[in-house]
Amino acid sequence: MFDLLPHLLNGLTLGLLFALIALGFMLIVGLMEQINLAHGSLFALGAYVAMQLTGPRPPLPADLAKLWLALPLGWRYAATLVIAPVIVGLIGMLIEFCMRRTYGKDPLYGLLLTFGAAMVIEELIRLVWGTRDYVLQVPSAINGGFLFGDLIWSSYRFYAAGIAAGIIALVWVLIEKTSFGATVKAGAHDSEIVRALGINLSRLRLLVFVFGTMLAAIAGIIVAPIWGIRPHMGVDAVIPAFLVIVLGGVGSFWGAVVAGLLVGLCVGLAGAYASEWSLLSMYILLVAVVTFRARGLWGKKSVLEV
Amino acid sequence: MRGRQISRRSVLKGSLMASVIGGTGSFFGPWRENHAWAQGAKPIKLGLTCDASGQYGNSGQDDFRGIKMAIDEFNAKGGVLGRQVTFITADTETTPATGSRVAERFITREDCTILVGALHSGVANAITQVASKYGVIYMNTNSSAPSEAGENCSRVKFVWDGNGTNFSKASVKNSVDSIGKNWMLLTNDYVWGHTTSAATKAQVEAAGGRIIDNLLVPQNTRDFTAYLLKIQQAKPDVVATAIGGDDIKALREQVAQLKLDGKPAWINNQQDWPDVWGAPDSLFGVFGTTWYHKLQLPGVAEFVKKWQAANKDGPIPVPGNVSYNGYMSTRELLRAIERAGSTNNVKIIKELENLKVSATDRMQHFDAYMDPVTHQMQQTIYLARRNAKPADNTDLFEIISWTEPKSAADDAAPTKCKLTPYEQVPTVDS
Amino acid sequence: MMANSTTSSDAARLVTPTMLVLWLVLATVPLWITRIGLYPYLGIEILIWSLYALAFNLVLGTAGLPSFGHGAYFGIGAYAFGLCQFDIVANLWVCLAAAAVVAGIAGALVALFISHRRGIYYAFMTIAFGQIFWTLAIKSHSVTGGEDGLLKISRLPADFGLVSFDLTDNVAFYYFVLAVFAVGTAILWRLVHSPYGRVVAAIRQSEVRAAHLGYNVWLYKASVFTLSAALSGFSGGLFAMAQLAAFPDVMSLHQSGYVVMMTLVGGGLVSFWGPVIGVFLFLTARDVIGALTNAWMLYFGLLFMAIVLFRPEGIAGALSAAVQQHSINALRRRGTSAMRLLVGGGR
Amino acid sequence: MILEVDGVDTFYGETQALFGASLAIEHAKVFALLGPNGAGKTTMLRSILGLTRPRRGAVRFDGHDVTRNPTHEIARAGIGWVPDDRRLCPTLSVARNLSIAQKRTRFRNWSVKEAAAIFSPLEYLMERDCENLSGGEMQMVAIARALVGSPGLVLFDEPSQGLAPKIVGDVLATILRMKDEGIASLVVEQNAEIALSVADHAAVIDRGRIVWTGEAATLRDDRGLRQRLLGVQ
Repeated sequence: MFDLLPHLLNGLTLGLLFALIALGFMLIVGLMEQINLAHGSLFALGAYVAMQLTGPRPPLPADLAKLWLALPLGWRYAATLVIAPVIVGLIGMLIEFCMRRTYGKDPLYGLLLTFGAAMVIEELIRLVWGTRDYVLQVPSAINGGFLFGDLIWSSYRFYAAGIAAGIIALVWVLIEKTSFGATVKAGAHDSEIVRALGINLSRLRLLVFVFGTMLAAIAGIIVAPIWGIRPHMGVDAVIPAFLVIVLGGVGSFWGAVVAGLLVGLCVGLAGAYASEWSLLSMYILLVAVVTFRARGLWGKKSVLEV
Repeated sequence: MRGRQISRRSVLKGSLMASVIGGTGSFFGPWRENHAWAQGAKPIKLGLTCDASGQYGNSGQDDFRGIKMAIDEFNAKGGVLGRQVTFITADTETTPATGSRVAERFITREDCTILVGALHSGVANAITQVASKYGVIYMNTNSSAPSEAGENCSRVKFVWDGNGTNFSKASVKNSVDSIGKNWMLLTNDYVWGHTTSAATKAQVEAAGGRIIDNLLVPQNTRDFTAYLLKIQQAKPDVVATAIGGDDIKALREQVAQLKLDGKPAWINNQQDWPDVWGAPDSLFGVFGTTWYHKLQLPGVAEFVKKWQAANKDGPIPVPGNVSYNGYMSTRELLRAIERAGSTNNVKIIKELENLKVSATDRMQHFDAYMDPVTHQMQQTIYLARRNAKPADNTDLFEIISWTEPKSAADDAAPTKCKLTPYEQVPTVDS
Repeated sequence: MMANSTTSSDAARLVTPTMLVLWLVLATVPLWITRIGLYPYLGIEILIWSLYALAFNLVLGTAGLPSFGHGAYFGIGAYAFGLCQFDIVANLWVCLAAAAVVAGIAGALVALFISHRRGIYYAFMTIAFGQIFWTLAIKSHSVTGGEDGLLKISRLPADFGLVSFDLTDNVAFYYFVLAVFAVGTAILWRLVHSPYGRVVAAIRQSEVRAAHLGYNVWLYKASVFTLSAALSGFSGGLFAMAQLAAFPDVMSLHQSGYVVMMTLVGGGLVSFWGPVIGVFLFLTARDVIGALTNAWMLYFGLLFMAIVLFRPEGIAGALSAAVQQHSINALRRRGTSAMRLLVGGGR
Repeated sequence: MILEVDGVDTFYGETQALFGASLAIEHAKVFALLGPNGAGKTTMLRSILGLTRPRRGAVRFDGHDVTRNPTHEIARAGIGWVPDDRRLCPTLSVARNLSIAQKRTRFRNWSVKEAAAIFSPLEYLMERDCENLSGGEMQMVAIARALVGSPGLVLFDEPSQGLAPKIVGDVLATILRMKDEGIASLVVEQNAEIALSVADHAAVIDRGRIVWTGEAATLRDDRGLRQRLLGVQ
């Protein structure tokens, strides 16, 4: 039993990270009925931009760079956590502008478009930063390990899980507790009526999409110190994101969160007790759940079903 | 069927026929470079099958830099047999199916008579199959699965990297004696991982140690916390890893963050320089390599300078084992052509099979030789660990031992490798 | 949709004029392919992938079911072909049949789980199953050779009892694949335009309406998926012959994605021949661009985006629109009856 | 005139649904648009709102041409809409459905509280999700939603549809109440009697054409005319 506890804890922290990775994807699928296949590439881009900003050669004029580098790493990191998603959000904005032509058509077109965008972003990453790996530096306060119950744990992991929980809470407040969230939900449900209520739907969609891409970028920044940074890292993110959404059910916020935790627990426990099955276990979990619950745990009927 | 007229014995004849069927052969289409060769000497064209994207995109490009350097050196000296050496390269995407197609293109469309470059064993196998169909020589520069020189060996393929068995033989016995007998294995759940771990296991047991657990890690694992916890719970003396690709990079990060390096001791397989360079702070444990740019041997410093001059502002500041293997294999290939005095494939193969390179020439501690039975280069195997007192920011390794080729040789390989007889190799000449 | 672009007389035919022209053009490919800077092997891959994409489009275009893990069946077919050759009997026909049957069984198994789904959940489930098959292919390396691949698969001779053709040469194999492709396209054409195909197309329009008309929607969805998987597996068997090996990568999400993209780019949603156009464009461009630059992904990404932005109906759609426009203008201008024939031939 | 529709042609794809349709609504007056099912009544509302854009003709609201404006700007100018199927967001509470519709215009601005006060039961339903409301309650929310948008004109699409007679009475009372507050209404109805009971002016539409327009009282009192225009009721 005591052997099991660390693995449960590990599974939960892992689950929070999975939920964080899926969050931006979930927003765009749930609120815009668009599958954003570029989610993974934007995730990677977030990590790269953050690495560039916190690294020794920030993309700034020499004087500013000196000032910036004089700041302690902790400050730079904290600032980056805000700046990098904004930069990635601008790319998201570009994608949304292209995406507009697919609204109201077969969702396959949005898929094709974002697949193309994903390829372009990955190749641009390779052109700008090369094929090598990078490391995202994190402040020493959240780095290293600590001893707990005879085992060494990674501090960063708990920090990451904490941030993930915080961001999940923030997104929840935004969607469930603000008028903006309500408008977005209404827009997803019935786009005509929100327009007839005087709401600028294109701006609303733009905001949601950009917000989704910013969340992808944040997930990239948070996960990068664990996974490492490389051009094709996005693929590693987009698949779990998919999985979490389907498991939780399209359009369900808590579905995604619970599914993320479930997947984390499943992978974590399988890693300890049936290690070779750990990655496969999440697919088996998905098939098992979706066989009995057609729309995932809390999924609703979606426009994308037709 | 018209195609049956084309002889399968010779690529050259085949492509000639194709152009005869197609007309005069003078029109080469919009993409074909159409040179008039000076003095009628047609260049020797190499096809460089280097990954530029996918898991080994980074290493593939480092491989390419070494290969290109050797080609440039020969061309600066006036080429080989008085002919220039040219090349073409295309992204093999770390995908075997692409490797296959690229190899077909290079051989049948670009008239390459030799292929060079490999990281991923699947891609290398795909290329090998196409190459051996046409009898085209293939330099497997950096794919280090033991099977490359075992069951998947080929008469036309030469393997230039040390493999998992070589590294285990160099590292295990010593570690069992000096560190402890309880070993745990961390094995990537695919062929390379399994064969590498099997080699380690055999060595551990032969040295009187025992394997207390073998954790199989699925490919594409990014989070190793579950395994690290499990290892801490099991408390082995030594953990031997056979984790490759992007997975080992993630593992390195995570072990480094926890500072788990030390208790237990970690024995890793070969760490490729392009992978290390991206995350130098995460090096941990003891690991293998075939070459290091700060070896205290004659010629190394000059080589590094030349390499740097050729790759100014490149993503990696110094050559590592991957670039080294690319360079060495290409250089020895071109030398073999010179010695053979011919570009006939079987003649070159025979030259390479009898290849012996002195320690000085290889910039390693011991003389190296090509094993004629397995086609694997038998070379010095180095063990290294993270350098606590680096001389500069590229000085990441501390070399702790070097093992001579014979002591690190994979004894099982010759029984697994069956090379096709020369007579069955299609003739290739350029 | 598909019915719009074909007249009823064509739909009833076994071999349409378009088909015949295509086959004839393809039959001349080995004569000139090297002259335009390409090579016969590429022709082989294009034909095999075309057949695969057509099989895939049975699910995506005809039935409107988004299957994003179709590479699994292609890959399973390749493995089945190799294993049959090694462990059962080295006979081309038996092993190609085995490739189709094994992939069909895998497809049927998956169809059991997914056929009551639609849209996004259907898509996601196909991805999950695709990933499972892919992971298993890498994991069961004692059977599949794992990432090393199932090697040393040979191009078995095409034995017709009296005569036997050796297929080891690329040009010979090209003609064999072309013959198979011709039969395959004829069968698929008939299938799509059969009563069965029309029910499947009706399901694409509206599952509810089809169910009200008394069709067992589940059974149709499951059978069309199984059929498509079997044909994909068959193409996979051919691919194993082409590559002399079977590798797990064709089963990955990325590679499964490519066949979707090829089909969409070509215009598979509006035209029977769309997937073939897409495959031709994709593979040729990738080969040529790949030889020129390592950054081929950039150009393809931009191409996909451009297609969505400017020609969402795909190349086939754009072509047929252009032909129709041209014919109509011509008719308006001259009003000759000869031009009517052109409209007929513009399909 | 608060709204003038001038010779509007509207199409669905290639099918024409309105043929040169015109109507004019005075400030703070109730206008009834009558006609059988499929005559083009809903299309008229959609044309006014720009949801289905007219190919020809003009829509002027409060003196400004809004024919080419995007829907949300037309709404922001002060046109409210009560669709026939209510179209509330089922997963949101009543309060949220109202709050997202709130906006300020140059007409009288309504708070959620004021709008809810018109229908007394609404105050107790504020926190309930809209999917759990009865048909009558939904209609009240839909009207309140139009009100909090501070409109100068509200378009009612079949307001009596599927409602109990008592509730229909409440709805009509509300329309009159809004008239007192200076809000004009365009009531589209199949049921002429109901609409005419509150209307000041009326028009009859048939197969996309306005076939009669005039005082509501004329139509209300002239049974023969009504029968000729609208068939037996």
